[in-house]
Amino acid sequence: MPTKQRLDRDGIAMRVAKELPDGAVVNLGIGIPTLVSQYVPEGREILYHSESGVLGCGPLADPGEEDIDLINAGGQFLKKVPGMAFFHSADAFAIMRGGHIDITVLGALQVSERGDLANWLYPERGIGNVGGGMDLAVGAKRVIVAMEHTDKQGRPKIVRECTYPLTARECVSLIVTDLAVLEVVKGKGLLLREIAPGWTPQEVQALTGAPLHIAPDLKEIEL
Amino acid sequence: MPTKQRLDRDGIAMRVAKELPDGAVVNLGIGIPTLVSQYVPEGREILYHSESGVLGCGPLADPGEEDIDLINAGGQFLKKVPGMAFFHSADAFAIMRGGHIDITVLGALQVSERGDLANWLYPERGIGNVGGGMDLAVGAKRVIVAMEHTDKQGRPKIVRECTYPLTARECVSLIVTDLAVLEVVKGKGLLLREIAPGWTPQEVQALTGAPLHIAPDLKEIEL
Amino acid sequence: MPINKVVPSFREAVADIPDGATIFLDGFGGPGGMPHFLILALWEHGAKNLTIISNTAGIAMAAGFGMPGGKRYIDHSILIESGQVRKVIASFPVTANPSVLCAAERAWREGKLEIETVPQGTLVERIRAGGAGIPAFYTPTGVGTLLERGKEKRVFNGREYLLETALTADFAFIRAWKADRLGNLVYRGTSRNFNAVMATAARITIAEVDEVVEPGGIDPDHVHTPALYVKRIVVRPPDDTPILAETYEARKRERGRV
Amino acid sequence: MPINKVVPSFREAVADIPDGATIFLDGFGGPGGMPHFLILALWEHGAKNLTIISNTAGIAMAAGFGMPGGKRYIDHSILIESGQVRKVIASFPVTANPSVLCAAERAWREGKLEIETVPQGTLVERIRAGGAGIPAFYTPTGVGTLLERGKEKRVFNGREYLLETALTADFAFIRAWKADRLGNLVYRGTSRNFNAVMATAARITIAEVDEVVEPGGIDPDHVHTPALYVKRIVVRPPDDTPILAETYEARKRERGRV
Repeated sequence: MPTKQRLDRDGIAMRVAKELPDGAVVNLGIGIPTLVSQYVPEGREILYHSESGVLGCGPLADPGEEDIDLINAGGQFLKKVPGMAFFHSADAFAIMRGGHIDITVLGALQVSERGDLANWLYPERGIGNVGGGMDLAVGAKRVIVAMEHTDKQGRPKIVRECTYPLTARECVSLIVTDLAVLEVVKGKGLLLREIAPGWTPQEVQALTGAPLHIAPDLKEIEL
Repeated sequence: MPTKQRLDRDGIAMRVAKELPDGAVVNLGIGIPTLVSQYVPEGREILYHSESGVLGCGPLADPGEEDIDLINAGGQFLKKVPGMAFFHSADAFAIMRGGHIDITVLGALQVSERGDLANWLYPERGIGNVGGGMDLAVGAKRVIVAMEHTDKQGRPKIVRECTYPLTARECVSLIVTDLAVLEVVKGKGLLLREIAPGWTPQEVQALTGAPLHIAPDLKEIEL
Repeated sequence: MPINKVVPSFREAVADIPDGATIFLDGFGGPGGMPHFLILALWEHGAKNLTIISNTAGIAMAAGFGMPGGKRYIDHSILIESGQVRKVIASFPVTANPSVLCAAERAWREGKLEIETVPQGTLVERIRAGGAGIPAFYTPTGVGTLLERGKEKRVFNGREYLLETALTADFAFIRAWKADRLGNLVYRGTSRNFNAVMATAARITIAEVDEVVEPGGIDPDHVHTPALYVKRIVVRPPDDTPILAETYEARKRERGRV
Repeated sequence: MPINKVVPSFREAVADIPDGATIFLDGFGGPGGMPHFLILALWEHGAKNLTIISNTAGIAMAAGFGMPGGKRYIDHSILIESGQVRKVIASFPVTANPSVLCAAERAWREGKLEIETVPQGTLVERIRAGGAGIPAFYTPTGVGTLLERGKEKRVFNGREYLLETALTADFAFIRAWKADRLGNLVYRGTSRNFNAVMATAARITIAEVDEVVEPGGIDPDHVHTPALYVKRIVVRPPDDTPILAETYEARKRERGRV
């Protein structure tokens, strides 16, 4: 039996990268999602969209090459690559809300078993950055959450009902964590499809705040 | 006493041209309104907008120079002039509906004493081109109507109530005809401000389907 | 695999259009923004019971709108003449001159075509809304006119507005100037008009272009339609004979199609 | 008279801004789209009781968002610090890190500043609506969240939407790359973002630009903001010392302003 391990942030990003099909239009959120693009296999061409008003984002700019007029939604500097297109924010969000993003990958504070997403407000702070997350969550054809399975205190981030304020209801279709890959099945709940090396479904269930259905073809996560 | 005369189409356009102040944003409708721009005094710079998606229209193209990608709303070919800007139709109409046109000059089938405008549908045809007239009529800061005072049968086009289907209600502020210049005064009706050479207010009233108030400083139309 | 949206022929570009489809089609009026070759391919394809959403119902062929001396191009009139169209939603359904009948007015008089007349600004804003995920919006245009019939009226800040709903389509036929293989488009001059908006609101947007350039051949600050909106690109041949009105008349006779 | 919208100084460009004004101000976050010199001029002008509508409430100065190594520029934080601002409507009111407080969060905690948080897409669409004569529209964004409070909900085609109303402002502070004397503007890259939308929805739009070119110096197919939206243009000096955070700190001490 292999040693029990949790995926690291790059491991989560690698697993998510396999979900991006050739030619897809993709928006990557801040945090772990940002790491995803570097793990997309060579030769697969993806059109990355950013709320900063750009389609066709390439890799990050090299140090010394930063251009203040070429940033992503996280404020990182982008390299200028052939085939990009710039647009203003009303157009950037028309793309999102209008259903033109095939896949968005977002971080989360909590996800419920129905696919409710909470990722913008710590109630104790009393104020938060709603940003473009709500538009992405309601607009993208497929919402994938990439996050740690539990929070810093070890509490489950996958729950029956979110206690953090919602970003959108019933929007998440896949959750990729450091322990598991879970599908949100409409009207049924969470389906455990893949599991980190060395873990048992019971162990993952113990760290999950909602009941898991086990896929008949449950597999180990491959990166 | 001068000979009684009606202004011709160019005369009407000349009189309207005096209403366009330096620097104004102006949209000229099809017909007599199109003639207006050529009578704006040299040195007065106007920004002409057209629903075809252009700001800064200059004169018409010379024969042999026509470019199918450079037309005005009437399908006439425009000369390419410095300082133009092209935009798509949603932006062209956002400009109109959003109140960014200072003055529009439109033709009319009828205008009522309250400034109701009818200019798009002959009921006997049963179908008509609504085009951009409704957007202009509700959106422009000032709507000037340029038309003949009477129709081909000699019937008044200025009336108490329009019998033709409306383009917009209470939108016209000035009417320039071949006989008179009339202001639509909110809550009061029509004020006869200028009159064609040789005509008396009574004669103009006889050709008008709504009561006229005579301006204390009534003048002869000067071109 | 490198993205390459270029399709080899107009025939292939329209091959999957089913009977009953709704199609956006530019043509502000004149030939500049008109996807002539796609229209011709659809005529040859023969799909029926179509709904066409366009600024005009096809008036250039009848009235010569925006056409320089001599040449006459086809427009969507040919789809109406051939009986492929059930309904047109347009702002300029007829010619300016009541004695010059376009195909749409003729078919409408004969009860063979439904026509919905929409103010131009409302038409294009409804299409923009369709592409932007806005199901409905309020507009001052049309209040107090025949066209307010059946529409919800509501007052904001003391002024009346009408509720208008979004328009989407199964296909958009777009006419652009340049494309790259990813689908980024640029238009020329006033031919951008409805094209750039319709491209955003159809399930499948097909662009008829003069030229395909390499990615990077269009400055990213100058792109009018970002690549994600475009599914197929077809290049117009340099020879415009197939889309001349005379060629169409000859072909029509040849095939016995009216 | 030839149209010439170029104003000689930032001071003159903002001189007529009254207390209580509402101001659009870009700055997607970083310095690229930020009208620094207009902000500084407004700080010196001193108008009070302002409402600022912006993507952020001024986070770049505190958090360094989108700033290349070393340099720190001012942002609208300086107007909040000086007590000139009553209310901010923003999508990113605070920094990502709860332990890094921007001026807005500090003022909000002290009860000196009202903050309205709006989803980014809704914020920019409300501004677009303001410029486009659309008083209100429906959007799916925010349904089922805290931000639906007090908003009308309505079902279209089986899905719930919120009614959102248009936003306009008295002034828009725009940061563009090039202008011509008529007011046509082009932006560079991602710095177009809110700027090009805000320019359409203010009574008086003031553009801070790098360069003014002759009419014709901008290709009409490349114009991002058509001239009619712009009332005043001011050229940024080549030296950015005045807008560096350190310069501001020094001036603030000098003048005894907090």
